[in-house]
Amino acid sequence: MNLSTLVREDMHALYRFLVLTRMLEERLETLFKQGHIVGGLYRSLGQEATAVGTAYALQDGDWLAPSIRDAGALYVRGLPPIAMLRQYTAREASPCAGKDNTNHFTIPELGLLGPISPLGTQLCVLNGISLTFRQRGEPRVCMTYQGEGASRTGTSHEGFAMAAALDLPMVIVLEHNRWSFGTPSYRASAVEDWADTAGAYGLPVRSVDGNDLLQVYEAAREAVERARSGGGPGVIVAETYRMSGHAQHDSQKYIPSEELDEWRARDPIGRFERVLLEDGWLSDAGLAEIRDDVDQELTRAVDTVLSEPHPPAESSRTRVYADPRQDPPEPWTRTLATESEAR
Amino acid sequence: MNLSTLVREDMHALYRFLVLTRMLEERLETLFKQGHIVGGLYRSLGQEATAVGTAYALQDGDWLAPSIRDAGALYVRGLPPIAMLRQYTAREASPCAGKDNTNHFTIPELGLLGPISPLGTQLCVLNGISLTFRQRGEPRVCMTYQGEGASRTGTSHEGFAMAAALDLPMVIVLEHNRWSFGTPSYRASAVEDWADTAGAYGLPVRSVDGNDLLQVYEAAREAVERARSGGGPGVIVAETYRMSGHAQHDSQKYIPSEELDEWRARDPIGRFERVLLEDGWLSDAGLAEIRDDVDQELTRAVDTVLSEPHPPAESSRTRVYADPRQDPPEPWTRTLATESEAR
Amino acid sequence: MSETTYLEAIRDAMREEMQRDESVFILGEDIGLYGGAFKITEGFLDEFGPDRVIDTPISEAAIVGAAIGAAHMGMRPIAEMQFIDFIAPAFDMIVNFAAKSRYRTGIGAGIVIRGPCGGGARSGPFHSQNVESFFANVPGLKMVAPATARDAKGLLTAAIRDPDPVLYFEHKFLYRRIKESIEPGEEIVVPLGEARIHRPGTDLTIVTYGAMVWKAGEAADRVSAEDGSELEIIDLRSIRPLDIGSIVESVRRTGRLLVVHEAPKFGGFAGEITAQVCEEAFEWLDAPIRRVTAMDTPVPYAPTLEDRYLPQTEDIVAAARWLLAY
Amino acid sequence: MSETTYLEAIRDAMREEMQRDESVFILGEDIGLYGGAFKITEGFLDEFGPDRVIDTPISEAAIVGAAIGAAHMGMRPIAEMQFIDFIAPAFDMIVNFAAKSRYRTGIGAGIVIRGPCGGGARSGPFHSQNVESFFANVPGLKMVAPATARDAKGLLTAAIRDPDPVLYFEHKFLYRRIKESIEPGEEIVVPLGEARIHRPGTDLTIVTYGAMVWKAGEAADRVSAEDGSELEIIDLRSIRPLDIGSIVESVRRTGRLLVVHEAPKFGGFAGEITAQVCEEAFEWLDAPIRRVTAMDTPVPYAPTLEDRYLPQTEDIVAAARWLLAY
Ligand SMILES: Cc1ncc(C[n+]2csc(CCOP(=O)(O)OP(=O)(O)O)c2C)c(N)n1
Ligand SMILES: Cc1ncc(C[n+]2csc(CCOP(=O)(O)OP(=O)(O)O)c2C)c(N)n1
Ligand SMILES: [Mg+2]
Ligand SMILES: [Mg+2]
Repeated sequence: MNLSTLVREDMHALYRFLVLTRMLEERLETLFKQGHIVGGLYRSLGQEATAVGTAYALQDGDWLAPSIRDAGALYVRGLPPIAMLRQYTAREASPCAGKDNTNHFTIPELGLLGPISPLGTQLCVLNGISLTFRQRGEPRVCMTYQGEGASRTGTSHEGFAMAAALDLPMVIVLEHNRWSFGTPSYRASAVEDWADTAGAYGLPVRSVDGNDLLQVYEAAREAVERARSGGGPGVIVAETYRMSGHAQHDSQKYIPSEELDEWRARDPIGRFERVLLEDGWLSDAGLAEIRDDVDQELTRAVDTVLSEPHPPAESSRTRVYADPRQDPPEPWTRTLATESEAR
Repeated sequence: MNLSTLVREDMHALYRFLVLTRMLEERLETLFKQGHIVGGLYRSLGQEATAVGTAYALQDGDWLAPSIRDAGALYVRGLPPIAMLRQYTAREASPCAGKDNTNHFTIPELGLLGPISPLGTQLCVLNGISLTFRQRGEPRVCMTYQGEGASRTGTSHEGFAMAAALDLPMVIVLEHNRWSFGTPSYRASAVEDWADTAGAYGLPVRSVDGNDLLQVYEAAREAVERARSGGGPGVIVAETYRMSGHAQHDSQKYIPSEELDEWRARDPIGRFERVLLEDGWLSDAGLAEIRDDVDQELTRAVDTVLSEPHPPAESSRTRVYADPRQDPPEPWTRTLATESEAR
Repeated sequence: MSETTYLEAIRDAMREEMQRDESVFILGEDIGLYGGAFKITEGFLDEFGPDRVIDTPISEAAIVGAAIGAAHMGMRPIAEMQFIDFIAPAFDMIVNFAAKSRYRTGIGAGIVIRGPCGGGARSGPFHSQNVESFFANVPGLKMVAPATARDAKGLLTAAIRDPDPVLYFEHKFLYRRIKESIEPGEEIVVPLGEARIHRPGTDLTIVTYGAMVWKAGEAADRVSAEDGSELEIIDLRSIRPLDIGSIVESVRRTGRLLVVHEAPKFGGFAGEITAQVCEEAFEWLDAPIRRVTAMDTPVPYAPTLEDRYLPQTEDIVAAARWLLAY
Repeated sequence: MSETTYLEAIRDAMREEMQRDESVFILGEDIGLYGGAFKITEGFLDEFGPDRVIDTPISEAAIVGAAIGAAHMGMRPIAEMQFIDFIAPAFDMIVNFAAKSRYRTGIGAGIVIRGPCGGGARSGPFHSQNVESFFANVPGLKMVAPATARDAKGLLTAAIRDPDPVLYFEHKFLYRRIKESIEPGEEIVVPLGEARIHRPGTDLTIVTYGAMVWKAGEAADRVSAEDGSELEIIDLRSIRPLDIGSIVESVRRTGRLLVVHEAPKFGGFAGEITAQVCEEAFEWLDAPIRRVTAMDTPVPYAPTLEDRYLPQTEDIVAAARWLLAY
């Protein structure tokens, strides 16, 4: 494995991103239970290494389009954790100004393309971004993610096929986490080795242990470099496991507990901690210091966010079109009310 | 190759289907030039063996869903050639009663599910038919076709994946004929070996020379038997070539003439004739007799069809819903006209 | 008599039809092992087995396609969209295959496509839409949208038995909020295409459907209590076929029409109702036909925004007063 | 001055915008090597190269998706649907991604999706549809449908420059039948949302768009010659935004409105026009608003059937006379 480029700062940063991802989601769970989050809440528990490791292989100017379970990738790309808290709690200052939730935001300055709910769409849109890189002759790369469930959508297929046909600088990470909502992947498909799916597009593919941060990083780096140097798209299959329910409301009771136990033993954060300790990158105290630091940052962030306002009702009708004059007017029934008050 | 089941009558019948397919299309071309066909006209020139050979592996009670270039399969399933002439010339007695054209008809008695224009849809619908076979415990099989171009549609992907996930008794023939409309398949995809596409679904696959009737038949028989005995879906990749333009209006001038010459030498009818002659199934005179017989049948059929009426205008508003009372009324402007005439 | 929620009524309609008729089956995402995103099909897998309660891949087009094929063979499939928003990837299959099948070939596609629609549940732009207008201009389809538990059961039963493709829009906001007395096992069939007078009245006709029936009801109560005017509420139940006869009859009595729906205004289904009433009751109109609808934007996530986006009881009250004063 | 067909006007708009602005490019099926199913992009591959004239797989969702992504980066993509009917597989991408992008994230999707629509060419149920109503209820989209060669050029130029997603419906029946004098290289920009008075009149307003403008014209000529009444024809050009101001101004003058479109009636766009006029010009109406449209069926193939299906000049004449006599 060629990790020669990773230095001590990288190892610390990677660890920080892992624990940030997990601890922030724990905060979100609390906020959800407290009623501060009224929409769906999705966790990436157990899959943090895939998101963090792949995104770490990108550079400034690259673009990344996360699936719902790739929160870690967003922090690697520079998303301030507070933005995620604002987004879920529908604050006016959230990336979507309260108009959409979860990680559905697009932030050009960070090279982030948000997903929308209909699965598979985002891959197709990211193709267009990477196409522009090629049209402009810029050595920039796009990376995106896809659950194995989402890979069954027609839209996802068209996205893979288009990336391949146009030979775009794309890295597509297929996250095989064994479940799609309440259905095990073996039940909703006959695929045995998900790496075979790349064959349908004539794309190079590499399978990795998605819970092994450094293995993930290495595969991503290889694919990113190939794409950057004009070698076209590549697929990474990350073998991992969804350790939480599909969303907050899902008790996960349909999952055999042995399966959970088995995968708990492969927890990506625990495994990376052992690497850090064994290879002397960090001491136990060093690990704790990072965790504490993240914890304090999150406490401050949560306090700040909860004191911030929700978007004003009037903003519900703005930003439909580029020209504000084309946005819809206040409904006539409300203008009536205002008029009669004025009288 | 296990062809032990094919006897002399089969060999004669197969030859007849091949020449019927080609000669009927030649008649259609003439009818088109004479203005009797006002809609699109698609040929299967050079691909007749794939359609005929695969369909011949089915039994009564099976269903077949052809793509636009599988006319031969329809005759094998028992479609009277005159039905095709009626359909293209929009006769009242056509399978679609003039409401749709080309091979867009569904004829349950023959086990025929017609395509619609949006590619990929038909495969998904055929899945439902094979699902019903399984639900009812009937050992019946479905077969369908797909151009390599169509295989890039999301809908087609969902169809493949659903067939695989539900383990349906389906045989899917991927016709790699090098072109999709005016675009060569290497230009619109990065796939090198189309057999690899089956991997995306975990399906067994077999590639054949689509211009070799007996090879096609043998592969189809194997896949049909597997499906019939509960072995689930299978894919056949038929390597062939579209020897005509996409449709009548397409001059095909974008196709390199060497490519056409190369494939003309592999003409499936000529090749099958050589087999018939060399293996003593038929003499030159026997071949000629079959061709003459088909020619006469077609002459009679064309004469009949051209004397038949087009559908009456009033029928344009019928059959939208099962209950005729729910069909739309005559437009008010036409009722007005009738009323004022009546006055 | 037991109290049955709107959600239970949907479940009962399916279960009872599946018990009555072997050819009825369900397919969709997470409906079997998991019992459905809203637990509507909980227990179905055990009761009916995996060949009649089919967990599919995430493939809405293939789900609807398989339903069409099974219907061609005489089965009566129910295709669940996890949220009705996800009908969009199946649009081609519905509009081009299902809707046109009978007309083109003589072979119908008697399928039901059902799924949770509508806002108010803080579900954001992709889990809150109302999609009827996407399909309103497509001959061959039928569409229903129940407002009550009895209608939820009766329309679904009728839809399952109908030989044509029916889109069944169940409003997620009503799932557990609406209850009604329904005898267990009681067979209810609400014929498609028959509207229901939800509240009789003499001064103004409100035509609406789905969750808005209840907001219209609140508005009518307020106007009655505060102003003494009586609003008649017609709950369409079926969007297509449209029971224009009942609407026209009412408008000819009241002389005033307000159309209320939850989808945005521009290009929404209120236009069709307006046009038909204009054609058939123009001389009886004492005031312009007006609309109360959601705003012409996507459905926003934040409660402050969604509340402003959605048509509210006060909007209906204001519109009714404006029309009555006209 | 040279005579430019409607089809050439579309070609010229794209070519000239591509020459003017490097960020304009086209993607679609068979548009490069083959030059497009209707040869609209013939010669483009040679002139602009494969990075600006992109032959794609048969993947309408991916085509529109790629256009959206490129637009996010500041490009101005034009996505061709080989026939507008094939917009159906891209429905999800258009309605859920393109239309809602700006509202949700602040980042717009300034793309053009264009393709041949409409009947009369004997192309059967899947190559003849009019799809505007599928998208009419989707905030965030714009839609245009030119009737003349100048407008074909001017609306396409404006659509390409527009920062929002625009669906551009070109009527295949007009491709080679309509000609107009346009100076080669003449820059024409027809602002989106501005209707055009195709024929001034005093007695009745006809609102229409696309190919029906010409049938309305024929009808108006006949009614003028035979009855002496003058019909005013408003060619919408833009379906959304809708120039309701021009419509209302005309209806207030004539007192009578006939809406004509080629799509089927039920749930068609005429409903929206009717509703808005009802809201804004009710007091000026001397007769009910009426519609002339195609029948509520799929588009049939046989000429006998298609002719019956489509709204014809005689229908418009009959409707106009009915309204004038009202
Ligand atoms: C087109 C579409 N259909 C259905 C859904 C509802 N849905 C959301 S997530 C999900 C499961 C996704 O599974 P997978 O892709 O494996 O991702 P994972 O949740 O395992 O990370 C489903 C069915 C959707 N978002 N989009
Ligand atoms: C969804 C969709 N998009 C576009 C078309 C237009 N179209 C019809 S046939 C065709 C090419 C098909 O190529 P292929 O599948 O390889 O079949 P072949 O013609 O080679 O037999 C295209 C683009 C269509 N029918 N459906
Ligand atoms: Mg998964
Ligand atoms: Mg092909």
